[in-house]
Amino acid sequence: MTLTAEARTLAPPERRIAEVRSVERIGAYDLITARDPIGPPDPRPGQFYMLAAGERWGGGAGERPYLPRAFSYARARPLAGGQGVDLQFLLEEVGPGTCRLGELVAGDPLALLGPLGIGFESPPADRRPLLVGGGIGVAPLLCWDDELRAGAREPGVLLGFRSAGHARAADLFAGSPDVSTDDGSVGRAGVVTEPLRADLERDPLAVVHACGPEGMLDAVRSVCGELGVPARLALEAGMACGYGACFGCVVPTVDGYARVCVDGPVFDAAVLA
Amino acid sequence: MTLTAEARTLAPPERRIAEVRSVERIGAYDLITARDPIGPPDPRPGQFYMLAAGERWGGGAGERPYLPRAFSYARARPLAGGQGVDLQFLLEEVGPGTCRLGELVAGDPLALLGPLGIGFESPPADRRPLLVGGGIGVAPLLCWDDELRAGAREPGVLLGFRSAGHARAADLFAGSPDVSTDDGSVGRAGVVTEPLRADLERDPLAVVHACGPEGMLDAVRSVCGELGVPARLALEAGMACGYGACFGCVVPTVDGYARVCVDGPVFDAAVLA
Amino acid sequence: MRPEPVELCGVPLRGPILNGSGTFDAIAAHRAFGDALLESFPFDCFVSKTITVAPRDGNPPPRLWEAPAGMINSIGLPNKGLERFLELDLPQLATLPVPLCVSVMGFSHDELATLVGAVGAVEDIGLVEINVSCPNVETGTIVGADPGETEAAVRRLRPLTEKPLIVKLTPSATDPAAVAAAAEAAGADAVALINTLKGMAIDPRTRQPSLGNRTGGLSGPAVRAVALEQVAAVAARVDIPIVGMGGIASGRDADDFLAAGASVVAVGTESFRDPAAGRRIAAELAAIRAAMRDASAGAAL
Amino acid sequence: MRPEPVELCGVPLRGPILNGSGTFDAIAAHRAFGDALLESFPFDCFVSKTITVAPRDGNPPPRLWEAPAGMINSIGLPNKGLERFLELDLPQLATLPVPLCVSVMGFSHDELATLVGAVGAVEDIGLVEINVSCPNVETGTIVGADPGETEAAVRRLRPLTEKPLIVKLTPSATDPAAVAAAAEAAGADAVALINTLKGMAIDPRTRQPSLGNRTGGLSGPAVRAVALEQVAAVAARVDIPIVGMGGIASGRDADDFLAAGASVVAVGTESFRDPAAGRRIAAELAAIRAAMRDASAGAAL
Ligand SMILES: Cc1cc2nc3c(=O)[nH]c(=O)nc-3n(C[C@H](O)[C@H](O)[C@H](O)COP(=O)(O)OP(=O)(O)OC[C@H]3O[C@@H](n4cnc5c(N)ncnc54)[C@H](O)[C@@H]3O)c2cc1C
Ligand SMILES: Cc1cc2nc3c(=O)[nH]c(=O)nc-3n(C[C@H](O)[C@H](O)[C@H](O)COP(=O)(O)OP(=O)(O)OC[C@H]3O[C@@H](n4cnc5c(N)ncnc54)[C@H](O)[C@@H]3O)c2cc1C
Ligand SMILES: Cc1cc2nc3c(=O)[nH]c(=O)nc-3n(C[C@H](O)[C@H](O)[C@H](O)COP(=O)(O)O)c2cc1C
Ligand SMILES: Cc1cc2nc3c(=O)[nH]c(=O)nc-3n(C[C@H](O)[C@H](O)[C@H](O)COP(=O)(O)O)c2cc1C
Ligand code: FES
Ligand code: FES
Repeated sequence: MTLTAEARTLAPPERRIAEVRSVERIGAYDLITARDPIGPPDPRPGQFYMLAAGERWGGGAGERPYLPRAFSYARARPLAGGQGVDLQFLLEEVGPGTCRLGELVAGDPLALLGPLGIGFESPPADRRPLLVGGGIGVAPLLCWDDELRAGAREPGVLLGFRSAGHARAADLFAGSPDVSTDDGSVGRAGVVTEPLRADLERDPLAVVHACGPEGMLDAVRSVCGELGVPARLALEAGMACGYGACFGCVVPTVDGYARVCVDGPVFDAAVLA
Repeated sequence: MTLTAEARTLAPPERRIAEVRSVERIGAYDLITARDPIGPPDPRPGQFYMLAAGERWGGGAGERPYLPRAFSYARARPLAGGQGVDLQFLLEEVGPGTCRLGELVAGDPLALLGPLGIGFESPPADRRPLLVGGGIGVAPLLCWDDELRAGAREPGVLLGFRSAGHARAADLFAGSPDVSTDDGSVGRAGVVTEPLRADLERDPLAVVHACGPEGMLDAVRSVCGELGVPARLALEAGMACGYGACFGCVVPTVDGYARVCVDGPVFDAAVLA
Repeated sequence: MRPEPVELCGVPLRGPILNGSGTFDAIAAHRAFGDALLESFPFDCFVSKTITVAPRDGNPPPRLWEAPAGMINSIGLPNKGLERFLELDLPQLATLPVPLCVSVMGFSHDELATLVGAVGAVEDIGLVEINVSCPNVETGTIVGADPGETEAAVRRLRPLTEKPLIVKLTPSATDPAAVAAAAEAAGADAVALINTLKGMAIDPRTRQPSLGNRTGGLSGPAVRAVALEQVAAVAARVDIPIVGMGGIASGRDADDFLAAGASVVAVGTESFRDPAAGRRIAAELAAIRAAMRDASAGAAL
Repeated sequence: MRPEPVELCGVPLRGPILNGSGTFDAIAAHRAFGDALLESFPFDCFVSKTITVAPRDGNPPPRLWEAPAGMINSIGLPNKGLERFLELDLPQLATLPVPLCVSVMGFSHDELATLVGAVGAVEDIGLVEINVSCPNVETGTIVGADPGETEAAVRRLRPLTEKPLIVKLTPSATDPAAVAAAAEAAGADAVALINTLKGMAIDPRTRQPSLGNRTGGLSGPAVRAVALEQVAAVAARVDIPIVGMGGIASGRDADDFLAAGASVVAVGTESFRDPAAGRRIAAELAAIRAAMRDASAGAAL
């Protein structure tokens, strides 16, 4: 497994067709498993793929979808023989693209491009890794948690969800993550940044890796900033291409706009404006 | 069964959803059977319906289809209770619309509007009905043949096809139609207008009802014109709406352009320019 | 669920959904659907297809070509001509359950004057739409593309009728808002936009233009973004009401046009897919409006 | 299957497929795909995104909104500015396996002169594209919308470089063919069209424009019919080669543009869906051409 300074595994330079192996309902989410025959076996946690149904991508609500959609891979299982990989994606159905993907069944073709972007850097030796996920943002933390455990760096995992149905995604983690729900139906009642603050106040010698809705990431940033804890945030932005071609997916940073798809999606909180 | 001067059964003024009961492969064609819950039980042979897949109509080749597609009904079986009907359509897959419809399976929703247009008038008592069909053009002749037989006016039926695969559609007819194929693989070798001429020369006291490709209909017209036999032709034209709204589906007639969808699709050969 | 009644240039409408001129033939639809059409008429105001002084056959077929999320047409304004429209069609259109707007196009100021004078005098007609924009007819494009020409044309017509005058703009103007402002200055009571975008398709089998008239007009969801931009630009320049159209296929789309500055909306190509589209869109729009009211009521607490 | 080599304004290309300016960043793509990108480079000529004299941040996000069969963008020409482009980007672009065309835009005739003078002097640059879809800060109007302004701009630039000048037209001109003719008269070696159509979208959650810049440009298959019509109209008016683009997503589409009068074609939005789209389209086009040759050979027998 390569651990370059830039945590990026290169993608083949074309969209290819993977085969859907299964689509499982996990509470409020869909877990899609697809076999990518020629893709690299070792995407980096935090990297993402651009996905589209291999057939009938379009003709949904409002004559959409048209563009592919970006999804962090949740887990990757290399195929025997060193080439190809079974990829897992955790989806929340929020519009025509995710709804079409949620319709897929085993055997259907899935068009994909990736892995794309820069994933999570391995944490410095002197800081314990802490993973903070909100809602569908837990997806990239699954493989990151697996990898850190495999490297004997078992991280703390704090997850927040809207409700019990969404919290079902916590069961996918290897350990027993700390779960909060807005409605208190599972785990503690409240937002995930409360246990985060408590945890960091107990021991600030940590590095936070967070992914989730904008509001949550802002809260994580301010807590970490306040306590002087470095934070790596996996961001989202509307994307057309996923590989730097359209300049559409920008976020403001200390030195101007950066493209989430090629300069991220994982950013050091310190560089974000 | 109403036999108004204008052979037209009125359509409900909106697109509705029928349920696909089965899709059968008949040689080179697809036979779709769909349950129309609220449509009139008695469409007139020669009338047509505008069809679209109830879901994912679009996203095919060239980001099409978008508009619904016109199809003659091949057979109609009224449901017990006087309302609703099982409709059959015979399809040839030639582009994104027909290919999408060919993908449908039992249980899928089928959006339809109809019955539309003017069908075949019953033949005058003093002339024997003769049905002439070419390729997919046999579709409207199926129900017309059934109805004439039921009314003890058993028609002569002459059918022409490209090949044996297409000629399988002849098996759908009640009697034993006279079949020609271009390649001679089934029935006589040659075009259907040869047996037509022979038949009419034997006994010109007939009325021809024809549907098929443009070239065939032109040939039928000239044979009938030459022998002074009246001919009713079921025409095709590119359509957007099927109910007279767009003025797109015109054919030239002796008094200017007529709309195939509301003034036809069945026209007396004598009025066509 | 029905939307609230509205007023368009003083004419009360039971709701905000019109048809786009030339996209619904109520007389032909009555032949296909019978009186059921009138019992659930899909529009709140009926706009006739564009009428000219002399009868027109329209363009040679093929007149239609499907495009991604839309279609191209080169119909060419076939119509009976003013006289036979008034004699044969008007009596039937007058029986519709909604107000009637008649669309006219002239190939000269005199022709336009004749048309507006004639339809302007008919009691059963509620509004008059002046089509300065049909991309299939040379002069239509020219007049509507130029603010000066549009202003001159409308000034000449304004005194000829008491009825509200709606000017249907052409999207091929470099600055549609300037043309709209000119129409307003000349006394137009409303503007309608957009008309179809000039387009062409190639028939792969011949490598020649698919349409009999070579070029045609693009319509449907494909043009919606262009239409919304022009409606917003016009709304920023004029105070008269705007009839917004261009690819509207849902209540969501209709509300987008109202948010962009339209007072009412028109449905065209979507009616080809479903003759009841206008009614469905009205219901969806009413539901969206109700949800908005509840939300703001909630916020107010 | 590869298409035959072609020449564009005297520059030999291995095939007829360019990228649309601003729709492919070869440097970013190399970061994502590595050298595999260069081994199977999707285009036969690489067009840079539009460069301006001063650096530009571009527009505030959101910059993208999906539309039926297309998308709207308000990117806003972010770029390093002339100096840093020449210093940092050009050396990398010069290593691409295909000729390089640099697109420039100025906010005054002087800025344009500076840009064309500078890039026109660089050996590694094969062609220069002038993007005239920009407001002239002196006159306020869109240069490319007016034949006179376009002619004046190109006349001023023509003597400044030996390299072929391609004028990228704006579709918001009422008569794009007149603008193309003006560019030809002023010495342009080719014209490229279409650029994106002005468009807008509304965010249903806010009922405000979705894009940070309020309006943007529509691209993708939705605009193809409009592009084909403009290409055919321009081809009827000028003798210089045409770079045709607008919604090309297949070899079939590319051949439609060639049939309409384009000499070569460019792929934009489709590359967002697949970075290898240019290569796939080239292969499909080659297959169509081969089939045509066989057909006509058969006919000749
Ligand atoms: C790097 C990255 C990783 C991601 N990982 C995941 C993941 O692992 N799992 C997951 O479920 N999601 C993930 N997402 C989010 C996912 O890409 C979006 O949920 C998806 O694109 C939504 O598409 P849609 O068609 O279903 O919904 P859309 O209709 O596209 O709506 C989604 C949002 O887009 C906006 N929107 C609405 N209409 C339009 C329009 N016409 N054009 C553009 N935007 C519109 C609205 O803000 C809406 O809330 C990720 C995104 C990024 C950038
Ligand atoms: C009254 C009537 C009854 C009919 N009955 C039957 C029937 O019973 N069974 C049956 O199989 N068919 C029937 N048809 C024909 C059927 O409607 C067409 O085959 C169907 O519309 C083809 O759609 P498509 O998308 O599959 O093919 P298209 O891609 O639409 O191609 C079909 C033809 O349309 C043209 N075409 C190609 N591209 C386009 C484009 N972009 N836009 C517009 N046209 C294009 C070409 O001429 C092509 O040959 C009937 C037609 C009419 C008018
Ligand atoms: C087949 C067809 C015919 C049309 N005829 C006319 C017409 O006669 N007069 C007119 O002003 N607009 C005409 N239009 C334009 C429409 O009224 C409308 O402005 C345009 O189609 C955009 O709306 P839509 O996308 O909802 O169809 C026609 C449009 C179509 C598709
Ligand atoms: C995201 C995006 C950015 C673009 N940037 C530029 C640009 O910088 N300069 C330019 O001349 N055209 C630009 N264009 C226009 C394209 O080059 C092309 O003319 C247009 O998109 C139509 O082609 P398409 O439909 O294949 O995308 C841009 C288009 C898009 C979608
Ligand atoms: S998504 Fe296109 S540049 Fe990031
Ligand atoms: S299909 Fe629209 S008028 Fe006949």
